[in-house]
Amino acid sequence: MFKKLIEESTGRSPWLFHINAGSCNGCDIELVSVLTPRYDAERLGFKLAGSPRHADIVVVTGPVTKQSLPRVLRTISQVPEPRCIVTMGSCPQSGNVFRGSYSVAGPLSKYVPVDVDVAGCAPKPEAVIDGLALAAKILKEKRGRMK
Amino acid sequence: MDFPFIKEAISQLFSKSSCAMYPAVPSEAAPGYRGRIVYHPELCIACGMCERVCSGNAISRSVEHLEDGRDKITLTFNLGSCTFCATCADFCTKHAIEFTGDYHMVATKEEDLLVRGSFIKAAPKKKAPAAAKPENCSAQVQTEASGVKPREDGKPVNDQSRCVYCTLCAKKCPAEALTVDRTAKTWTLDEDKCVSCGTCAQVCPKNCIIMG
Amino acid sequence: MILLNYIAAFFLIALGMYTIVTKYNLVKTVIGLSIADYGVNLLLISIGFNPGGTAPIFTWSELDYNSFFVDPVPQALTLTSIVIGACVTAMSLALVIKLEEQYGTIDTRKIRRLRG
Amino acid sequence: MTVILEALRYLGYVLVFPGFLFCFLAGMLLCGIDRKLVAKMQKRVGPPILQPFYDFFKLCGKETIVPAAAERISFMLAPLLGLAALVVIQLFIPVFSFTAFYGMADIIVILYLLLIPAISIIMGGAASGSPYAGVGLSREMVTIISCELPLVLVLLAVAKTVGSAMGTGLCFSLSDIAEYQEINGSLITRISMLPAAAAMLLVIPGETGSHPFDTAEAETEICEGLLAEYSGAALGVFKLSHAVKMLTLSSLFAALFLGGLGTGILVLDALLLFLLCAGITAVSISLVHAVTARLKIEQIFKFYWTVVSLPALLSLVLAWYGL
Amino acid sequence: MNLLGNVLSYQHFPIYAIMVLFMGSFLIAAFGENRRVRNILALLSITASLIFSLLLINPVILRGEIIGYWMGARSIAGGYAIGIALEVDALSLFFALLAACAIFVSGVYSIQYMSRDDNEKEYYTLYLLLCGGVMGMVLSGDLFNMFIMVEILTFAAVALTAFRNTARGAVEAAFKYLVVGCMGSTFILVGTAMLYAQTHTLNLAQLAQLVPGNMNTATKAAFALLFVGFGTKAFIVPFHPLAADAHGAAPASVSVIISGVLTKSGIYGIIRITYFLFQSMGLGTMQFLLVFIGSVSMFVCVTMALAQHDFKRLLAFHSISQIGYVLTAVGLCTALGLSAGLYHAINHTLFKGLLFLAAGAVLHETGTTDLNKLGGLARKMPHTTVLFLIGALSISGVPPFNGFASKWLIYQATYQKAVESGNIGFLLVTVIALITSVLTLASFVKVSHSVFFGQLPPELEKVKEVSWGMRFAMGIFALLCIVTGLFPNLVTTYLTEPAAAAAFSVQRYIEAMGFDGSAAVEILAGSFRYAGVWEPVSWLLVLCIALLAVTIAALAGRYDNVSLCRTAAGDSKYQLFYGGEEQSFSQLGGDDMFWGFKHNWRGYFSFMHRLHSGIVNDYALWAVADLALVMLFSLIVL
Repeated sequence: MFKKLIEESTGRSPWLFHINAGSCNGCDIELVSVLTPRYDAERLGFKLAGSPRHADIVVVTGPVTKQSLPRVLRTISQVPEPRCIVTMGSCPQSGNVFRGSYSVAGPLSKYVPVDVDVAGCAPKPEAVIDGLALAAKILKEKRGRMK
Repeated sequence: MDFPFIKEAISQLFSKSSCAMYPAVPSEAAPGYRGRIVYHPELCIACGMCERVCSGNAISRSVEHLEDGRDKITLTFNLGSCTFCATCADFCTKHAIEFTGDYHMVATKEEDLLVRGSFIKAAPKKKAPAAAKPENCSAQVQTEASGVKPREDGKPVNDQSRCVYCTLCAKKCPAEALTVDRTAKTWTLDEDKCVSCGTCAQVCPKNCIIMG
Repeated sequence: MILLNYIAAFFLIALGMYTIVTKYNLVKTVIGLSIADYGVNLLLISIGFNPGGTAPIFTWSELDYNSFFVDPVPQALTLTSIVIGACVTAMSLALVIKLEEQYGTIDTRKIRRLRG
Repeated sequence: MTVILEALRYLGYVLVFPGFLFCFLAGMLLCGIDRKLVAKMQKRVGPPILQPFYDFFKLCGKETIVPAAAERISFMLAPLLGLAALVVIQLFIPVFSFTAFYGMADIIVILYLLLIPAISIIMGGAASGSPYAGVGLSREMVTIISCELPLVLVLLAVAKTVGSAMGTGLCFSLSDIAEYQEINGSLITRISMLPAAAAMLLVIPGETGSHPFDTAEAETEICEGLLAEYSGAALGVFKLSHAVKMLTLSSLFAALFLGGLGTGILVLDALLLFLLCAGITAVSISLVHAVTARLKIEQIFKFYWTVVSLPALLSLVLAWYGL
Repeated sequence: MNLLGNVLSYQHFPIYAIMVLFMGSFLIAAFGENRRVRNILALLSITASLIFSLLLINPVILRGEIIGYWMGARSIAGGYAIGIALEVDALSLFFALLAACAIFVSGVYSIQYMSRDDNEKEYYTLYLLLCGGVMGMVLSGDLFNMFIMVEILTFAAVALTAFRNTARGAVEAAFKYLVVGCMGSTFILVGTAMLYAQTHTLNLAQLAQLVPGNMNTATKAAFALLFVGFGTKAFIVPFHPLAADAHGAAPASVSVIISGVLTKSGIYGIIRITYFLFQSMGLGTMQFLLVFIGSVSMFVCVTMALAQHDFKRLLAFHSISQIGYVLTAVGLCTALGLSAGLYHAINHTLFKGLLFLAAGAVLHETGTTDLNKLGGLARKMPHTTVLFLIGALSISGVPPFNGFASKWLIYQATYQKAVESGNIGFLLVTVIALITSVLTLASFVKVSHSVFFGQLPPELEKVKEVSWGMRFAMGIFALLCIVTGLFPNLVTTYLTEPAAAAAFSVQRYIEAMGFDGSAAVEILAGSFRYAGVWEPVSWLLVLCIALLAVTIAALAGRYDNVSLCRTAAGDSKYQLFYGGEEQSFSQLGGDDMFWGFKHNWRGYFSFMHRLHSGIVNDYALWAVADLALVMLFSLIVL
């Protein structure tokens, strides 16, 4: 029963950690706007955590530049299990307009398994909420699979 | 040290929240919002313009040669690479690309973010061998015959019967010598400005500009 | 007569303190300590002084209530104090030598690594 | 037999009523109410009231990572110690006429006992070795120093008021303060105590480390400061401690200023205490949270040593002259 | 048989307790070439001294006797004391016990701590001389003897401060201490001389009989001289910079004696002159003097400590801050206050000893005490860390350790004094004491972060735990810290209250030596009741139950199922979060840690920094100015 409780809670209280991997800030602003009174993601239990150790969901924005790649990977590895990786915007999924640049190492999925992609440039807050809700669901499943 | 907004805070305690209750209450994107791409393969002529103008390299075209000699042309729009600038839709003369207000572009697999469409196009007319059908041949000749002759001064000339008025030549013309009106379907060359560089002929997707 | 002793004693003590406070030379500081010490010695010996008293050296049978002698206790105190004064001087001069070795100066204004 | 029953009764106090179960439920609910109210005041919908429970249980199910640079035992023991110390404080705070452990600690002791959770969180943060925790502990300590002066003044004012009324000069015992209020009505009805109560209301968010005095755990500047390296269940226990601390401080406020409202029936009293705590939390934590932006650490110090201390001092002076 | 019984009579124990130390010192100087002989001699003499002091508990504290002991059987002739006397009442014995305990533990610690130094023979000679001086001073019944002992201990302390003369600032500290300490001794000697000139006696009991009825300008000036002289020994403001220099530079085992015992002997001297010799504590103004100096010491030194970045120097400033507590409580002149002050004196000796020993352990293993160069030692020296934390929590007054028990009494004492006297100033003292306590906590948070927690600098990777002997010595102090914290009633009943009662029964003190004490000014100690309640044992029991419950619940919830770094270093999952950067060493500066606090008081801090200039002339000037002020004060009010 306790396990069930934990599993249920995991889906209801996903905390985010946001990594900017060279983003133009468009997605970052949209992510913040998700937490504003207009969209208020807190009513679904989302919260922006300050440290990767607290986070359940890692939101990566930006095309993962060569400079940021080791930092992104290190930070992601520091997130405790179960964790979920969400790429936000087109950049981390493909590189978008920066693809082929000498400084871009992306896409992110080359290095870590990505759970949810939220497309858009930048995605609308509603889309972000959709993506995060999907991530929360995946998180719950992952928790259910854990011992 | 003073605390502003106390009154507001207390009054808001008893007023309705200003939240958009999104997942419960669906919300429409604002008019003009460019969301998920819808591709109409039946309108497409596979001119490739969209592919060229796409800054995010989101559009790819694949050609599958069918057994009956025709080609199955598939255009793939990767939403995960798209910047939603709508240049492709702008350039599409056939209006085969459409940006909708649908913003639910969330996927767990990369596959889900691909918009695909394919159509079957007759195989391109190859230079007929000797035993080719005469009417076909004549048609080919006709088109070429109806085409304009190259000018002698080296400046470009446009075969307006084939031109789609995509304006790419005008955009690329370094001397700004070309004016293309899409609605009036005119193609005019300012001969004074033209430098005979041949850029327009190079970029023309329909290869209907001929340099002298 | 004895008042002059007291005045001199306190003057010496004050002079010693003045030297310690105002002189920036370590050796002068040591001299100041010594001067103050001499002042104290003078004070002590003056306290024990009885005008006309004899030296306080008696055998047990000589001592009666009529014998008049200077107070022996301050003399003992003074002896002790002189010894201590000598120790102070010796020790502080030893420290001055060490300080000069380490800091290369005997100016108190430059010997201030420990501050704040 | 009676000894065993007595022991069981006290064990019940520790585990159930003013102790763990009550602290857990009431603290978490208070935390939920606080979050909901802040959201309401900011025109948001806010999380469900039960959100803190979700957070806690989720954290219980997460992996707990101990960094290689951390001192493992202190790192893992610190949250438990902080929680236990807080629950013990709760045992000493009277619920109107009922005190679980009578005659063991007075308000000066409680002032110091309140330091133990703070020390444990500082110890845990320091043991993690993170430089963010280093900055956090420095800020946490300055916040404690800031809150100490007004809190001391408030407690001394209360001690003087009750003491001079009871004829003993001064009275540090919480049970005596509760008893005095049973007879003479709540202290907040006295004019001299009003500034002290106001000061105490402003001390509560500082002591609990709520917004805008949460510089020590500023998530955007120093990555949650002291908690930067905590994850999983250990973090959950710290979150629980934070919730219990809200309960402890607001019930301390209730015990100091709002005594004498009890009905004498324990269940009703507990409910009433919870409601009072919710009200105190709403005013002192949620309202202040909703209308302010996070202060800088030197502003916190200045704020507490001037704006908050002055009313407390005024109250003390008034109490001194017997008003 | 009779002779043996006579020799073993407890009447002789005080002189034995002093003499074994001096004998040990001389024997080591003579025969101490061999390391083993030296250690055995030192251990024997400190153990014997401790045993003799402990054996005196029964007659003096439990049975309430006052031992008056005439050296060489010369007692009173013609109504005047001509012999040298020892007089042991509960107050003297209290301080002697304190000294004996600290000397014993510190001696045990020295054996391994000093093993890396050369000149160990000289060290033990001086060490035992210092201890003997302290013992002699607190047990003496003769003002001039007190002066001699003060000189001996000052000398030994100066020599020991400069013992590691290659260490940074050691000789400098010794010289400053020598100059100002000798000025203080001179003041004491002049004061003694002036009192002798007025009363023709040096015996404390007889002075107590004669001085209060014989107040004139000379005795008033003598009071000021003696007060300032003993103030120098107690390092109260304005002599605190010397404490910082001397404690910081001396070897840790000596710092324990200087800070834990030598300062106490200064406090003892102040109590003797104010309560006994001049019997002036009944005066509100005299109480004001002590409480004022105590509060200023308390607050100034704790703020100075916040600005330090050297472990031992910081501890030294705290030492004076705690002495401020003791002096404040003593100055209240109530039974509760004196008892609280003496209780704090015990506690200060214990926890400050523990802290200095821990600092010494750190210095011994790492070779530095600079907070900015240390860090993360908890994983290398776990036992030292636990012992240090006990000391740090004790000094910060965190329950249930002993610092809290005595501070709790001090708050009550000051507040009750405020209520009883109707003087709102004492209330301010309560508030200052409480704030000082939390500032103390702050600076020990700083130390524990900078030294034991935080990050381990790469150059300290090879540090090991200190040897068992040093841990044992620290363990004794830690155990005593916990015991005195958990059983405050025992301590107050069996140690501090008899000592406090002795301070209030001047008549008995005088009469014990055979003088007429009927004229003694009796200060009514008054009865007291605690305004609050504090039951450390029950509290600890409840805390343990609560902790047990939490732990069981946590273990049931698989709290211990943590993910540890099992592989070699380099797994990024177990690195610290540095904003994504690779883990590297970045320690927080120790001296500027509480920026938010210091920023608001930057004027005060920079003023203080300029004031503590490190120039010996300035400190001498402070001493003279202090003397002038106190003399003016005493001429006016006495």
